[in-house]
Amino acid sequence: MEIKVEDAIKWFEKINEKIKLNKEYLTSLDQVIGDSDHGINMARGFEEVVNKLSAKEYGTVSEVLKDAAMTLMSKVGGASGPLFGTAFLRFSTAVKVKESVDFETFTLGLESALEGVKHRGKSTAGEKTMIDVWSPVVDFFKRENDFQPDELLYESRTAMENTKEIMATKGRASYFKENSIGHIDPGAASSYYIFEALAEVLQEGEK
Amino acid sequence: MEIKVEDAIKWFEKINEKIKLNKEYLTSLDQVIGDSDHGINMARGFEEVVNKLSAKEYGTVSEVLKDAAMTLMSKVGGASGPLFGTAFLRFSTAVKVKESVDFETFTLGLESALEGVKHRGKSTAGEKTMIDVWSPVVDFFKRENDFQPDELLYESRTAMENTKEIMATKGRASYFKENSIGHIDPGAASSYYIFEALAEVLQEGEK
Amino acid sequence: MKKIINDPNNVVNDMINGMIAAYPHDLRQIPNTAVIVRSDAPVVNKVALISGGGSGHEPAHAGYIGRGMLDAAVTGEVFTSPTPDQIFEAIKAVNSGNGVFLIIKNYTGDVLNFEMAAELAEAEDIKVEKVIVNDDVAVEDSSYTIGRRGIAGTVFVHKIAGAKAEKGASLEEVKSVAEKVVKNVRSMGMALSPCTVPAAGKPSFKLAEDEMEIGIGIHGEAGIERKSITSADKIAGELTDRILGDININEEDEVAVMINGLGSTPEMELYIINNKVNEILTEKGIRIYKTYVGEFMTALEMTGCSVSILKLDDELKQLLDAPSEAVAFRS
Amino acid sequence: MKKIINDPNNVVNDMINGMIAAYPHDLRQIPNTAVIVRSDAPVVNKVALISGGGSGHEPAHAGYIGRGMLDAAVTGEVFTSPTPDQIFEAIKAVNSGNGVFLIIKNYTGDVLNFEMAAELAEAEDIKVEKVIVNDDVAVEDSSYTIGRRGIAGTVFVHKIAGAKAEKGASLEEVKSVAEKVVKNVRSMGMALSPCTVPAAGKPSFKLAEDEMEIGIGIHGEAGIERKSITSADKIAGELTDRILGDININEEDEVAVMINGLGSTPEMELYIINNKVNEILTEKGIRIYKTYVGEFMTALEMTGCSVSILKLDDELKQLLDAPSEAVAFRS
Ligand SMILES: Nc1ncnc2c1ncn2[C@@H]1O[C@H](COP(=O)(O)OP(=O)(O)O)[C@@H](O)[C@H]1O
Ligand SMILES: Nc1ncnc2c1ncn2[C@@H]1O[C@H](COP(=O)(O)OP(=O)(O)O)[C@@H](O)[C@H]1O
Ligand SMILES: [Mg+2]
Ligand SMILES: [Mg+2]
Ligand SMILES: [Mg+2]
Ligand SMILES: [Mg+2]
Repeated sequence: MEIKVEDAIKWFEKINEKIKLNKEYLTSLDQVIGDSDHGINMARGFEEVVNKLSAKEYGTVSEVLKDAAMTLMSKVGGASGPLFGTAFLRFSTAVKVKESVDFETFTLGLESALEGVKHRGKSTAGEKTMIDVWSPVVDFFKRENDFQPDELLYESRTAMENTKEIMATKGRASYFKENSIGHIDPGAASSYYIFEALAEVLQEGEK
Repeated sequence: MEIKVEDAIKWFEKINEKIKLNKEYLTSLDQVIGDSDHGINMARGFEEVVNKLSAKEYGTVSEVLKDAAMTLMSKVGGASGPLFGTAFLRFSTAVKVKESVDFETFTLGLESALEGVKHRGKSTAGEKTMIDVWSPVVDFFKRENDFQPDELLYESRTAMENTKEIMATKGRASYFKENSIGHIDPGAASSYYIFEALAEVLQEGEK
Repeated sequence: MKKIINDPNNVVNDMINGMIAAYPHDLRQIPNTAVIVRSDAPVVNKVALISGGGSGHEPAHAGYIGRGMLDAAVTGEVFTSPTPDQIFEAIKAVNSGNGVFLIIKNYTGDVLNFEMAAELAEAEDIKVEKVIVNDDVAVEDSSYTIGRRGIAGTVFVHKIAGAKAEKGASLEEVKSVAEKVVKNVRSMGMALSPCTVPAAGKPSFKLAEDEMEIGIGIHGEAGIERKSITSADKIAGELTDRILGDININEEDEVAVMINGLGSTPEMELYIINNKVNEILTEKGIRIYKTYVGEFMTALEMTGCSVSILKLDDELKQLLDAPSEAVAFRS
Repeated sequence: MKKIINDPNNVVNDMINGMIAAYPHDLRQIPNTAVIVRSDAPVVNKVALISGGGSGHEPAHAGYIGRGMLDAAVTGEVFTSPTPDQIFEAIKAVNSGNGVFLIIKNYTGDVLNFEMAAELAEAEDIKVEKVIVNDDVAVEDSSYTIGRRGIAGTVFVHKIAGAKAEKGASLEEVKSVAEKVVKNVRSMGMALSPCTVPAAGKPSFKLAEDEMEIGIGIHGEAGIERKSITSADKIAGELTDRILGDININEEDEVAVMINGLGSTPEMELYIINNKVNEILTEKGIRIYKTYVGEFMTALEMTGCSVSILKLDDELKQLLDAPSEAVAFRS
């Protein structure tokens, strides 16, 4: 399967639905090891992304990703805004060449997105951040030859749950030190919804 | 029986004990229809009165009453400070003539005290204030020919409890209007302790 | 009771020490009293202004001491009027022979204690005049009861009478402009949650999780109505309407507005209230000359706010604009 | 959640409107942005100062706009850093060609968003410099993590860098004095009770009735220790000792002290804290040049306070004393 413009748009619509549905849950995660705004930030951002995408015609997946990125950058705020913004912007640049995106290019895009987050956040895997979902997901994509929605779901969920075990050293959660252990990272949870949404788009595409 | 200097001092000691014991209760009454300070104010004041009286030798009951009055005036504050201060100051003046005070003179003193409160507070009976204890007590004294501790106790307690039924039109409680009904007036309650203390002094004097 | 205090019976003393420690060049305590004065008191050739009342209303009253406002503040125990002897000490400390002006909020305790102090002063031939501030429209104006309470509008009296005195006005002139302010200022407050007098240890009243009280006093005395919390806009509307229903302010009239936090209300919420108050007044064609938003007359950690509106004329505008070096009110 | 608001998702907007309505002569909003600037921005021949961050810290940051302090404040959603595009709007609005200086508190979100805005500005050839404030000694200073948070000490950076810029200093000079302040200021806070982000509707953390948290951040991020409430003197001692343990301040050194309320703490209690802080410093022979007591950097209605100590030299003293016309900081 290839990701086409409609798929990309559907991806963001699904992310938006999931984030909206889990807005309070995400905020409650941020209540424990942050400042109680992550769900609010993400919901505001992805709502605007969907508004933006629905108001325009797109020729390439890259353009969709770019508009999503710029909207997240200017509507989310906090730490997650520039990080998710950077992720999708790098993604957009990496897949610029083609109208629709095949598995290999998509994998390159994801990898590029991850590098962007790491660079922007001066962070790496194992610090209890969104990277701890993005990084295993990228590894998973690199191991495979084609989209595997079911396994993607499993990998990303596991990765998110594994953030429980990590002690935070980046972002606001780092102030909680040992006390951050035992709690899911909010950004990891929202990243999980991003990949859950992706998995659903892929599943529907397979039918 | 005549009230002697020791009796007057004992009176204030007993008032102090009772007020101290009921400090929280008095404050809680003021919590309902005032500003939560009456017990604190009274306790502070009578504590100082007792300190003052114990540090000096007194020749007349009038002097005792005057020092008590001046101390209340300068230590209680709020509405009750100047009112109780005025009461005992007028009392002091009215009984100036004699070393110790017989029933008749005492009655004149009480009456004078009541007049002082009314004048200072621009108030009268039936407004749900301390006057609603002082006024029936004065009436009671005027009906009798000698000290009657048991009945004094009964009269003053009844008067205090009757303040429940009154709607306040003076002092802070007046802001509560109809809602002040059903609650004992704090200043009436502390006035009751003053007369309860007096009754006990009289009872002990009779033995 | 969660408070950052030492001995609950010593909070006023600790506070005074902390204030003097903070502003040693501006403020001075009269030894062994609860009186704080301008460090350069008595100021020669000037009518001296004294305000005061119970503590717990900070920055009132000591925060308003300074060139252009008060000469002294007398601090009582928490929510308890100071005593006549203390007020008399303040009168003696600031009197330079031009007379002393007392700004009293209309509570039985304050009125009684300040009046008795004035009597003591007069007995020593010190000229004393006073004004009684009663800006709170939540209370019915009745000649039978003590009448309306003095609340945040008192700050305007401090400012304007203070500026008048600073300009060299006589005791009578200061009194007359203070009375003009009192005649032209109205306030009304509301609360979402109570406060706790430290020595009492328990909240002074209770409000349910969804309840507010409209018209409450700054010591937690009863308001007009308890009801479900409504929006900031509705609250602003209710307070403003009640004020405008009580004073004749017409199109083209100029006013000063004060949005006062009672203690725990985030400044953000005060601005949200101001947004609506401003809109209401502007729609009526009333001209807002100046707006003050902040904590001016608090009630410990009560949550809530009050709105005050002062109708201005040229004299009041000029005096409001005059410089003030008070710690809590620089202009 | 008991708040005086309208739509919880619209509090920042309502607040900005209320602020502009309150100070139309001082402040101006850049249309369709969350940027507030000095009404006379851009000021010619002056380095422009921008601060900002999440809302909920009022009077920070817009209250510090005015001659002698900031040129603009960028307001994010509650406790959420503003976005690069908004910050970029502020940069463009205040830039007069002498360069723009960004004052950033050290939180990942603030740093990222301000840095991205700086990149946008540089792409348009606007000279931008920045300082990152990290005064909170409650957080270990580690090169591995984001490091210390910026809290109330930031207000000293606004004041001093602002005064420097007002005197006509270059962008590099402003940056250098701002860095000097950052090097010399330390803070630490504590809380008794949490606050609620309006759109979240629930308190950001819980503390038991007898519990306090030492070292807490201004968004409710974890502190050093939760323990039973102690006396104000002990709290003041703990905060002060921790600060003095982190910076070399010796006998005869001069300092400025800021006792900052986090939102719901009565001013009375702040003065009680100041009383002890003053005593501790004075006992050590440290000279207190100036003390600030009030709400400078709040966390909505959190109950608690922070202590900040700034070590001064002649330049810093002079700049601290320089006039400021900021709405919330007049000197
Ligand atoms: N340096 C970083 N690198 C990668 N991700 C980070 C970094 N700092 C924070 N994050 C992510 O951002 C999330 C918090 O986002 P959010 O709550 O929206 O912002 P803020 O922390 O500014 O309130 C964290 O849960 C974490 O996943
Ligand atoms: N005008 C008045 N005349 C007589 N008694 C009054 C008057 N006003 C108030 N009081 C009495 O004072 C009591 C309140 O005293 P207190 O709580 O110490 O002072 P405050 O009301 O200033 O806080 C009331 O309960 C009432 O009995
Ligand atoms: Mg967050
Ligand atoms: Mg009382
Ligand atoms: Mg009282
Ligand atoms: Mg945030």
